[in-house]
This record gives sequence, structure tokens and C-alpha cells, in this order.
Amino acid sequence: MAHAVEKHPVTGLPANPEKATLDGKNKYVAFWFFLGGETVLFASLFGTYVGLLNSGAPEELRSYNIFEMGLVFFMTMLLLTSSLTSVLAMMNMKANNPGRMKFWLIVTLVLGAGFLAAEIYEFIHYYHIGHTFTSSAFGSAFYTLVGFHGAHVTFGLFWIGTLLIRNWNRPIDVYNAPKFYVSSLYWHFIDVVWVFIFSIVYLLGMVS
Amino acid sequence: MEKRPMNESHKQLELEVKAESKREYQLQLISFAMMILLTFLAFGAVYAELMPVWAAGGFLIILAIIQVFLQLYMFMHMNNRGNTWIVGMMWLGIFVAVITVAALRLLIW
Amino acid sequence: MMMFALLLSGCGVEGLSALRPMGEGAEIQLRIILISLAIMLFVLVIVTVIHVYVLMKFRRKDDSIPKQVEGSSTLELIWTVVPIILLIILAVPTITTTVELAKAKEAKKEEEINVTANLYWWEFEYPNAGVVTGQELVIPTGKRVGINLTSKDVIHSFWVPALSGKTDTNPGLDNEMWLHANEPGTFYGKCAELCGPSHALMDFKVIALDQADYDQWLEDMKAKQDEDAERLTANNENLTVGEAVYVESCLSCHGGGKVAPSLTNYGDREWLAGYLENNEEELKQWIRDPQSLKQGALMPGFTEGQISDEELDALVDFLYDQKID
Amino acid sequence: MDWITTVDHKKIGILYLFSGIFFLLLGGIEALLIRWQLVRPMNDFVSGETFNQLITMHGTTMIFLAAMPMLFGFMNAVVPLQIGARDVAFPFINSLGFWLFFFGGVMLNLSWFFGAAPNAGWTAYAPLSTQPEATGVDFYALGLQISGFGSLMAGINFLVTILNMRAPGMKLMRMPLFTWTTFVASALIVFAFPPLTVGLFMLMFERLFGAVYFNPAMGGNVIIWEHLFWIFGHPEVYILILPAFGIFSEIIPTFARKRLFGYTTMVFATMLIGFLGFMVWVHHMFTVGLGPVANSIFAVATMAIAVPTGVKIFNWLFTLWGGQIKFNVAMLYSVAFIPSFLVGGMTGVMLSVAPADYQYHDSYFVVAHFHYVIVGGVVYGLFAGLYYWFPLMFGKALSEKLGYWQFWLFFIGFHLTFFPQHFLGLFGMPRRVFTYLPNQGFETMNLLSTIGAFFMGVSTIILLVAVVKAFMSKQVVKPDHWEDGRTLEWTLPVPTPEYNFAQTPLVKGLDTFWLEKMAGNKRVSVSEPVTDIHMPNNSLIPFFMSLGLFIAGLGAIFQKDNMIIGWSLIAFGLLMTFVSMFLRSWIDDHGYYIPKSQVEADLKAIREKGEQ
Ligand code: HEA
Ligand code: HEA
Ligand code: CUA
Ligand SMILES: [Cu+2]
Repeated sequence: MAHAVEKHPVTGLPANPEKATLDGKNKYVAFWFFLGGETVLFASLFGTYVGLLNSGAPEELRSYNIFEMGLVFFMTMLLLTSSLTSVLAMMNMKANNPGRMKFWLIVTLVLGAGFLAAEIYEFIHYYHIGHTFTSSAFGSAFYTLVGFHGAHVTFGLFWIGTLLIRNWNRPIDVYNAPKFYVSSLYWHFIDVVWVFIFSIVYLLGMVS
Repeated sequence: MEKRPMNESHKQLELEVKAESKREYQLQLISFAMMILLTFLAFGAVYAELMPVWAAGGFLIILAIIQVFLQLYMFMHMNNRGNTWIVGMMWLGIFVAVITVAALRLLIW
Repeated sequence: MMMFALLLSGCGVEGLSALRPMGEGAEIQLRIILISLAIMLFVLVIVTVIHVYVLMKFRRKDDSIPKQVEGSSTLELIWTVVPIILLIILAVPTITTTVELAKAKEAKKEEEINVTANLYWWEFEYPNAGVVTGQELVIPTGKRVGINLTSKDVIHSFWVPALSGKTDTNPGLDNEMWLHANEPGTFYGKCAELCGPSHALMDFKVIALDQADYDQWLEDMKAKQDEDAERLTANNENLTVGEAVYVESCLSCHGGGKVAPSLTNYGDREWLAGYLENNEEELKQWIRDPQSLKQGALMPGFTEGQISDEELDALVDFLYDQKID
Repeated sequence: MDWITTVDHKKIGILYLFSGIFFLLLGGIEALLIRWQLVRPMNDFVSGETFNQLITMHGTTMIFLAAMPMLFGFMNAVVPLQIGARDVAFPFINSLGFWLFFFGGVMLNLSWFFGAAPNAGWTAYAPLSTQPEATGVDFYALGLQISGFGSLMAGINFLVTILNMRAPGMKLMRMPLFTWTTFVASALIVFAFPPLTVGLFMLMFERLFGAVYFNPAMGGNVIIWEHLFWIFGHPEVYILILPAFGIFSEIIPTFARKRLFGYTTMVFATMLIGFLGFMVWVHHMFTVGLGPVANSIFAVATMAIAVPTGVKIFNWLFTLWGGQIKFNVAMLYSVAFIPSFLVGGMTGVMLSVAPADYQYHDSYFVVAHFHYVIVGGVVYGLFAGLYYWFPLMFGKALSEKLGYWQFWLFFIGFHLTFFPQHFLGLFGMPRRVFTYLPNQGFETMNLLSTIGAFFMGVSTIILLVAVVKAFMSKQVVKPDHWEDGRTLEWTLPVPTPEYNFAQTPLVKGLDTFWLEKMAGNKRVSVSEPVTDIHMPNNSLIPFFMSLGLFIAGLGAIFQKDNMIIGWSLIAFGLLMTFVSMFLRSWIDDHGYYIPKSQVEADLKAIREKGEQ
């Protein structure tokens, strides 16, 4: 429904362009609800992982013997920073600075891609030492949880990438702002999940 | 109150907007700094083997929870006006998530 | 008509029905079933009376518009509080009974039996006496017997309705419960968790004996089992035909009683394969083609090439000779 | 073609409804085959293996492909109208949700044609469900996964629709109860389906790609599946019953001509049931061996649900009290629901007594319980809703005369089928048995039960006849067909224009139409002048998105036998889905406008007919 939306005199956009229209508001609310569901989805994965931690794995392939702190720390920093750059992009979107928004989104993408590359490297490494999807219940649970997260990252990269390309030459308006905003929520959520992954899977795995 | 001419009020507004966005910017940077700090704490604690195993679990999880709330409330602005239902649904989700993990931790053997 | 049918079948078959408890566990459970039933009937009567009254009294008679009532806090309070009270009355015995039924550890100090479920048969091991048997669980009367439960393959569930409710047997995990029978007798057991095509046929029996008879039984079993183990071996040259066939074809699985049911006391058993009448004809069909009687059974069938008809006769004779008394 | 591309909630509602009825017939035929096999001891009508496939498909079909979709059908057809909206929040997603469900259902039933249907029960406990030879379970895992995505989308869509799309004045506490129950059930969907999704993924990975979560030999644990399934499974039963409660809460006030008694408590009771529903799943696992502490806690938590449910029962009774009750078929089902569901609820509370459940569990007592609540609650609700809203959805009414026959046959058949099953369970008959021995006391009750099932079969055929008859008739019904309508959907002309409301109504209170009628107004107030109306475009993309997943799912199953075909199907299907998604994101879709002149012309035509 086309409301006459009040535009901010400075930015030329409504104060919250992502939910200025009914469509935008719908998307915004719906996406949050979706994230509520995703919370439970990842909880189920975490639960499974916790239930199967180290189960069926030989000593040398247990969590405390295979995880490496350096790489995980590096990945964490990449993803955390990408969360910040995503915030910066959204701030610039609201301020109607398409150029800077695009810049920060690209940085976000690059950081995300770096994360993904590191994860792939990590998985290949595990594969070589024998910790695989089918090697033990622990392996299955580990790859399912971390892999689901990785798949989310991948999807996020494609999504934000598509949005960027599609809107490269278009101004920010109440039609595409919700799309950007929602994708950024998604990206933050990926980071939220990662916080638990590095804490519970990796760090706790290293001490247990 | 006296009415200011149009362009002056516009300038005023512009300044306000700038100030506002600067505040927001700083706020986000502070949140980010805190997240980094929490992350360092977590990794540091494990790296330096500061804690007995039983305490580490609780500690790490608490740090993670704080950090996640920073994400939700600062980065994602979950608490914005008009988000009552969103907050409600997220909390319900968190509730279900917690009992799910607890069950899979405690109710299997 | 339905009432009549109900009367006819009474409360189910003795030795099977949960409504005719024969042991402490089932008695405890029936008691709490009746408590809950009483509460339910109370509620049912109240609701039904109101409902019938309303339906009779307030049929549409004219085109008038009834008074639009918003609600009534008093009434609503009543039908919130009364159920809460009823449920508290129910919750207390629920908790105490749950705790009582969980006292397997204590029971195990007295007597301990390991139950292992397998695809469509039951293995019963008496760890203290070193005896293994199958399909028929023998227990002493008058005391709680501690039971450990597990499974070799999928999930099954151990249920002897007349003695006690069920406990699942989970592969890779151990469970425990206790079983108690008041008097000597035979009770029917069922597998209560879907486990495959022959889930329905995975019945077993529980035979309760006086303590003295029970001790005697254990002793005899042990003696027979040891004797069999010594005699029924491939290097023994004095075997009868039936024994030789058994040793050649059956022993590798049925020998220890762990891969397939022990046959040490097969001749004493009332049932074949847990549910069939134990007669020669059925036994022969079973040996020739077990899947025809129990779809999905893991025992291979034996053709005439493997066991000739004469050998089969001898084998059957041998099996019916496998008795301990 | 229009039916494939439509994004109109009314049409999607009809699609859901008829697909649901179709699957209800399938599930019903399976039920009749089950009952026929059990008509006498040691019957050999079907083998144990086939029987297991029948019960699995019966349970799965009924729950996921019949009951839920039919409810979604009513939600789609009615909720936007009840809140004065022009459509749901996401018409595109709505269509996508339907097609995902549809293809998921087709996939599940395809299993019959590929050698074997799933055979591990609708609960698919591992490791029975992970046995390599149980290939039907592949279809179960993927089919439910796909249709599950559809349910999740539908759930989110309803939540947002109800929150954001209400007409002016339609405050939350003025929403009709069906809308409320839809809202709560949708919230349950959002939180309950993810555990199922995870469980199904794990099942699929284990069956098709070598994972070992449930394999004890590799460190796996079989209890994990049970938890995940029931964390989903219990809320699922409330996802089914709450909308049914909503339907009764519409019908009872309408035909009693009385405002719903205790509206506010009804709303809060609904929320409370939904909330508590997440804390009780272990009552399905009392015999698993979780220990007395867990069993006690969950037993008491389960009992607690009786309280808000009881509040509802009494509120309905007191809505009837002092009313002017008209007994048509919709109302017959509603008043028959109360005692029938009550019995199911009572046995539910009996089951929640953990130590007693050691006896009941996995016996026919449980089968009796859940058919009492599901058939006596959900199915009665669906039938009631069908008679009640049929005129609104199709512009024709179902024959009341056939309806009486249908009702009475069903009512008698239902009790005859399921009441004896309580005794069967207590007499020691386990469920999911393809046969039973003679002389164990099971013969009479099973015979009665089978007879009853065929009563229900005949009744269902009569229902079909009534539907066909209605469609063939030339009857045209008026708006407010029942003349006692209280809520906004009854203010609309039939057939309802695609934009629903020419002018968005202005809601003045609970049962706003009734209020206006009582105030002597023929029409409800409106909140806007006639203007251009924005409408969403139809789209083929949802169909192809779902088709892609369907193809990829089949590929995942075939990949076990034939790597090349399987993986190319996976690649092709996923590509189709992702390209569709990409297109959706790439092509701007701003919808279109129905010009004001058109709306005015419609309005005039309707008013000239003197109908509104
Ligand atoms: C629509 C579906 C539906 C509904 C509404 C319910 C409602 C309830 N169910 Fe049921 N249930 C199922 C569908 C449903 N169930 C299914 C499908 C299964 C089997 C799954 C499978 O294994 O395949 C099952 C199984 C099941 C079990 C597991 C049994 C077992 O496998 O061993 C239990 C145990 O506690 C249970 C309990 C309850 C309870 C307490 C309620 C309560 O919500 C009922 C509340 C209602 C009332 C109590 C009546 C009204 C109340 C009053 C008038 C107030 C006064 C009352 C009192 C004080 C008692 N159910
Ligand atoms: C919404 C859910 C739902 C519904 C409506 C029903 C409806 C019925 N169910 Fe069942 N049922 C379940 C959900 C449901 N069920 C579940 C979840 C299970 C557990 C499965 C498991 O163990 O895994 C189960 C299990 C189950 C069993 C136990 C099987 C076992 O444990 O061995 C039985 C046995 O009597 C049964 C019977 C029936 C009957 C007679 C009906 C009747 O009400 C059906 C009435 C409908 C009809 C009779 C339709 C008739 C159709 C026609 C006449 C066709 C005409 C055809 C054309 C014109 C094309 N069901
Ligand atoms: Cu073993 Cu059922
Ligand atoms: Cu339940």
C-alpha cells in the first residue's frame, strides 16, 4: 500500500527507510521472526553437538587434540569485523550515502569470503588427519553444526552480492532499503551464531 | 518561538543529523570494542589455561551471552521502538533454544 | 451392545491384562490409574451435565436476541482453581509412584537379570548364576527382581502388562527397572516399540517360580548348559544324528545364547518363536523357512540340501529332548 | 494456469483445502486398510512390512498433509477477511508455501511407486529409520523437509499479516478468536519446525551421506532423534488443535447468537497452551529411561495444560448458556466436539501420569487418546469449518440434509472405532502391531473398531457427494449466509472480489459486524474513500522454486543407486531453485493497481443486486 512517506529534509530518505512502507515493515518484522526460528534451529544443532561431543572419536581426534586456536581466532576477528562493517553500511544507507554503503558492503563481503576460505582450509586439514563427517558421531555432529553455519555464510555472501549488483546504479529508496537492511540482520545473526560456535565448540572443546 | 528562515533551520537540522549519526557511530564503535574485548577475554582465558575445566564452561558461555546481546541490541537494534513483538518472539525463541540445548545436554546418557 | 461386549470380555485375559495385576508393579500402576480415572470421571460428569442441560434448554425458539454476556470473573476463577486443585491431588501420587517404581538399584542387590532385545527375540541372562536363556524369562516370586535392559539392534520395549509397565531397550544404552510377581504363574510379555515387520510377533513369557523352585531351576540350567557346552562340540565323535546336525548347523548362533536364542531348555518351552504353538510341524517349517513365519527374522532357512528330511526329524527330536526336568 | 500462478489468498486457501481433502482421503483409505487387517486375529490381508508402511503413511499423511493443510486453507481463506485486509503480508511467499507443501506431499506419496513407503512409524525412531533397507524413509525425510519449509513460511506469513495488516480499529483484543488461534499456532510453527528440520536433515545425512549421529557403534546416540522429534511433535499437536478451537469459537457464538463468553481469558488461555506446549514433550518419552526426576517434572508440566484447556471448555459451555442455539451441521459438529474432545483430554491427563503411562505407552490406549483429540477435535473442527465457511469460499452451501447423515454416521462411527481401543490398550495390546493372537481378549474390541471405521468411511463418501452436489447446483448465496454472522468476513459479497474490501472497514469493537447490525446498520463503517487498490502480481516463480527442491530431493534419493543420475538431478533441481530465487530478487515486482473506476463499478453492481 502506498503511503505518502515523510522524507527527511537532510537525507532525502525517511528516518527509517527500511520500514517506511508497509512492505518494508512486513519484511522487517517477518525477518526477525525468521531469526527467532533460526535461533531454535541452531539450538537444536548445538544440542546435538553437545550431546555427541567427542563421542566415538579416538583420542587423537578428540576436540582438545584437533582444534587450533590461532585459526579460530583469526576467523572470529574476520567475522566480528564484518559485523561492524555491515553496521556501518546500514548507517550510511540511512544517511543516504550510497557510495559509502556500497564500500562497506564490499568490505563485509571480502571479510566474509576470507572467513569462508579459512573454514574450508580448516575442514580440509581435518579431513587429512581423519576427522571427517563419517568418522564418528562427533565428526558428524561437528560438521553438521559448523557446516550449517558455513552454509549460512555462503548464502549471505550470494545474497548481499546480488543485492549490490542489482542496486549498483540505483539510488537508495524505500523499495530497496528493506532488502539491504534485512540482509544485514541476517549477517549479524550469522555472527551471533559464530560467537556461540567459537565459545562452545572451539574454546570449550579445547579445555574439556 | 520565533520562526527561523527556512535554510537556517535546514542547516540546524543538518547539524543535528550529523551529531546524531556521530553519536550512533561512536556507540557502535564502543560496542564493537567491547565485543573484541570479550573475545580476547575468552580466547585469553583458554589460552592461558586460567581456569579449571568446570569453571571454564560457565565463564565462556556467559561471555558469549553478553556478546550476543551486544549484537542483538546494539548492532541489530532489536530494542527499537515498535519492536515489542519482535523482542517477544526473539525471547521466546531464546527460551525454546535454551530448553532444547539443556534437554540434549541433560536428558541423554 | 457395547456394554454387553464389554461385560463379555471382562477385563481382558488373565496373565496379560493390565487390569488384572499379578505383581506389585502392576498393582501400583493400576491404583494410580484408578485414582486418575476417578478424577476424570468427576470432571466428565460435571461437564456432561452442564452440556446436556444447555443443549436441552437453550434451543432456538424465536428470533429474539439473547443477552450478550461478556464473562464472569467469579465463574472463570472457579473453573481455573478447581482443576488446579484436582491436578495437585493427582500430581502428588504421580511423583511418589514414579520414585517408587524407579528403585531398581535396591532390587538389583537381591537378584539381577540382564534383558537384551534382539530383532524379534529376547535374551535373558542371569549374570550371577552364569546362565543364559531366551524367550522365557524365569523369575522368583515375592520379591523385586532388578532388570537391566538393552538392545542389540533397534529400539524395543519390554512389557509384561500383568506384572509391570514397560521400559525401552535402547541400543548402546542401559536401562533398568524392577519386576515383581505375587504368585507362581505364567505371564505374557510383549515388545511395545515398533521394531520392524515382525514387531507384532515379538512376544515372550515370564514364568514366576517359588524361590526354591527358582533356585533349583537356575542350578539345573547351569548344569545342563555346562554339560551341553562340553558334549556338543565338533570334536565329540559320539553324537547322535540330531546332535550332529545341531552342532553343524545351529550351534554357531544358538550356542552361547547371545546371537540367537539359547536352546538349552527348548523342549520345555510352550511357544516357538515367541508366538507359535511349539509343535513338530511348525518347528520344521521354522527351520526350513523362518521368514515365512516371522518376516524379517535374521535366522537363515535351511534347505533340504543343507539338512535332509531325515536329519530334520532327528534334529527336531533332539530339540524336544532339550529339557531340564 | 491461474491456479498455478495465483497469489490471491482466497485461491491459495482453496488450493490448500482441496489438497488437504485429497490427502485426507488417502490417509483415510490407509486407515481403512489398517482396520481391515485388524478385523480378526492372525489376519493375513497385508504383511507386517506393508502394515508398517500403512501406519507410517497414515499418520504422516493425516498430520502433515491433511490436517495442517486444511487448517491452512481456512486460515488463508478467512483470516485476512476477518481482520479487514486486502491480502496476506506476503502473497508471493504464501504461494511458495503452498507449492512447497504440495510437492513435499507428492514426494512422500511417490514412495509407494518406488518400491517401498516409509515404514518406521510417523515418529521414525532411529535406528529403525536408519536401517539401510528402509528406503522409504528417504522419502519421509525429504518429503517432510520440503513441506516443512512451506509450513514455516506460512507460519511467519500469518504472524506478520495479523500484526501488520489489520484494518483501522481492529485492535489485538478485538480480533476474532480464529485469528488469535491462527496467530498463536503460527508462532508455534516458527519455533517447533526448526527442531524437526534439524532432525530430518540428520536423518537424511545419516541415511544418504554416511553420517552416524544415531549409530551406537560409532558413538551415536539414539535418544537425540526422539528429543528432536518430540520437541517438535508435541507443539505440533497444538498447532493442529488451536486453530480448531478457533473455528469452534467462531461457530458457537454465531449460532448461539451470543458473544463469546470470557473472550479475554480465551485469548490468554490460547497463549498459555501454546507456551506450555514447549515444556512437556518428554511425556512421549516416559519409558525411555530418562529417570524419575525428569519424568516427574514433565508429568506435572503436562497436567498443567489441562487448566487453560478447561477454561476454554467452560467458556464455550457458558457461551451456549442463555443463548438461542440453532442446530445446523456446523453447530452439530461444534457441540459434539465438546464431549468428544473432553474424553481425549481426560485420557491425555491420564497419560501424563508417568507411572501409569508405563502401562499405557505404545499401547492402543494411546491410539485411542490421540484419535479422540485429533478426530474429535481437529477433524470435527475441519468439518464444522467446512460447512460454516463453504458458502463464503465458494458461493454455494453444502446440503444440510446430507450433512445430518454425514454427521451422525461420523459421530457414531468415531466413537465406535476409538472407544473400544482404550480397553484394547489396557488389556495389553501394543500399538503398531500388524496382527494379534487369538484368545488374548482382543477380538471383540477390534471387530467393533473396524466396523466403526467403515461408518466413518461411508460418512466421508457422503461428504464428497455433498461437495460435488454443491458445486453442480446453481445456487447463489447471499453475503452473511447464516444471517447470524458476527465478524468481518460475512460483510463481503460472494464471490468476493480479489481485493476483498472495496473500502477498508473501520472496526468498532469485538464482533464489529454484529455490533453494526444491532445498531441497525446494514453495512459496516469504512475507514477510507474508494481509491486505486494496489495488488500483487501473479507469479510462476514459487512453483518452480518448489519444483526445483522436489527434483533435487529425488536426486538425493536416487544418488544412492546411481551416482550420475542422482547428482545431476540434485544439481539441476538446486539450480532451478536458486535461479528462481535469483530471479525473484532481480526482477522488481511492484504489483499493479486496480483503478478506482473499476472498484466503483464493482461496488455499484453489487449494490444494485441489493445485496449489500
Ligand atoms: C490434537 C492433538 C492432541 C491434543 C490436543 C493432545 C492433548 C493432550 N495430550 Fe496428547 N497426543 C497426541 C495428540 C494430542 N494430544 C498424539 C498424536 C499423541 C501420540 C503420538 C504418537 O506417539 O504417535 C499423543 C500422546 C500423548 C501422550 C504420550 C502417550 C504415550 O505415548 O505414552 C501424553 C502423555 O502425557 C499426552 C497427553 C496429552 C495431554 C495432557 C493433553 C492435554 O492438552 C489435554 C487437555 C484437555 C483436557 C484435560 C480436557 C478439558 C479440561 C477440563 C474440562 C478441565 C478439568 C480437567 C481436569 C482437572 C483433568 N498425549
Ligand atoms: C490427523 C490425524 C489423524 C486422523 C484424522 C486419523 C484418522 C483415523 N485413524 Fe489414525 N493415526 C494417526 C493420525 C490420524 N488418524 C497417527 C499420527 C497415527 C500413528 C501412526 C504411527 O503409529 O506411526 C495413527 C494410527 C492409527 C491406528 C493405529 C495403527 C497401529 O498402531 O497399528 C489406527 C487403527 O485403528 C488408526 C485408525 C484411524 C481411523 C479409522 C481414522 C478415521 O477417522 C479415518 C476416517 C476417514 C476415512 C475413513 C476416509 C475414507 C475415505 C474414503 C471412503 C475414500 C473414498 C475414496 C474416494 C472417493 C477416492 N490410526
Ligand atoms: Cu521388538 Cu517391537
Ligand atoms: Cu504430547
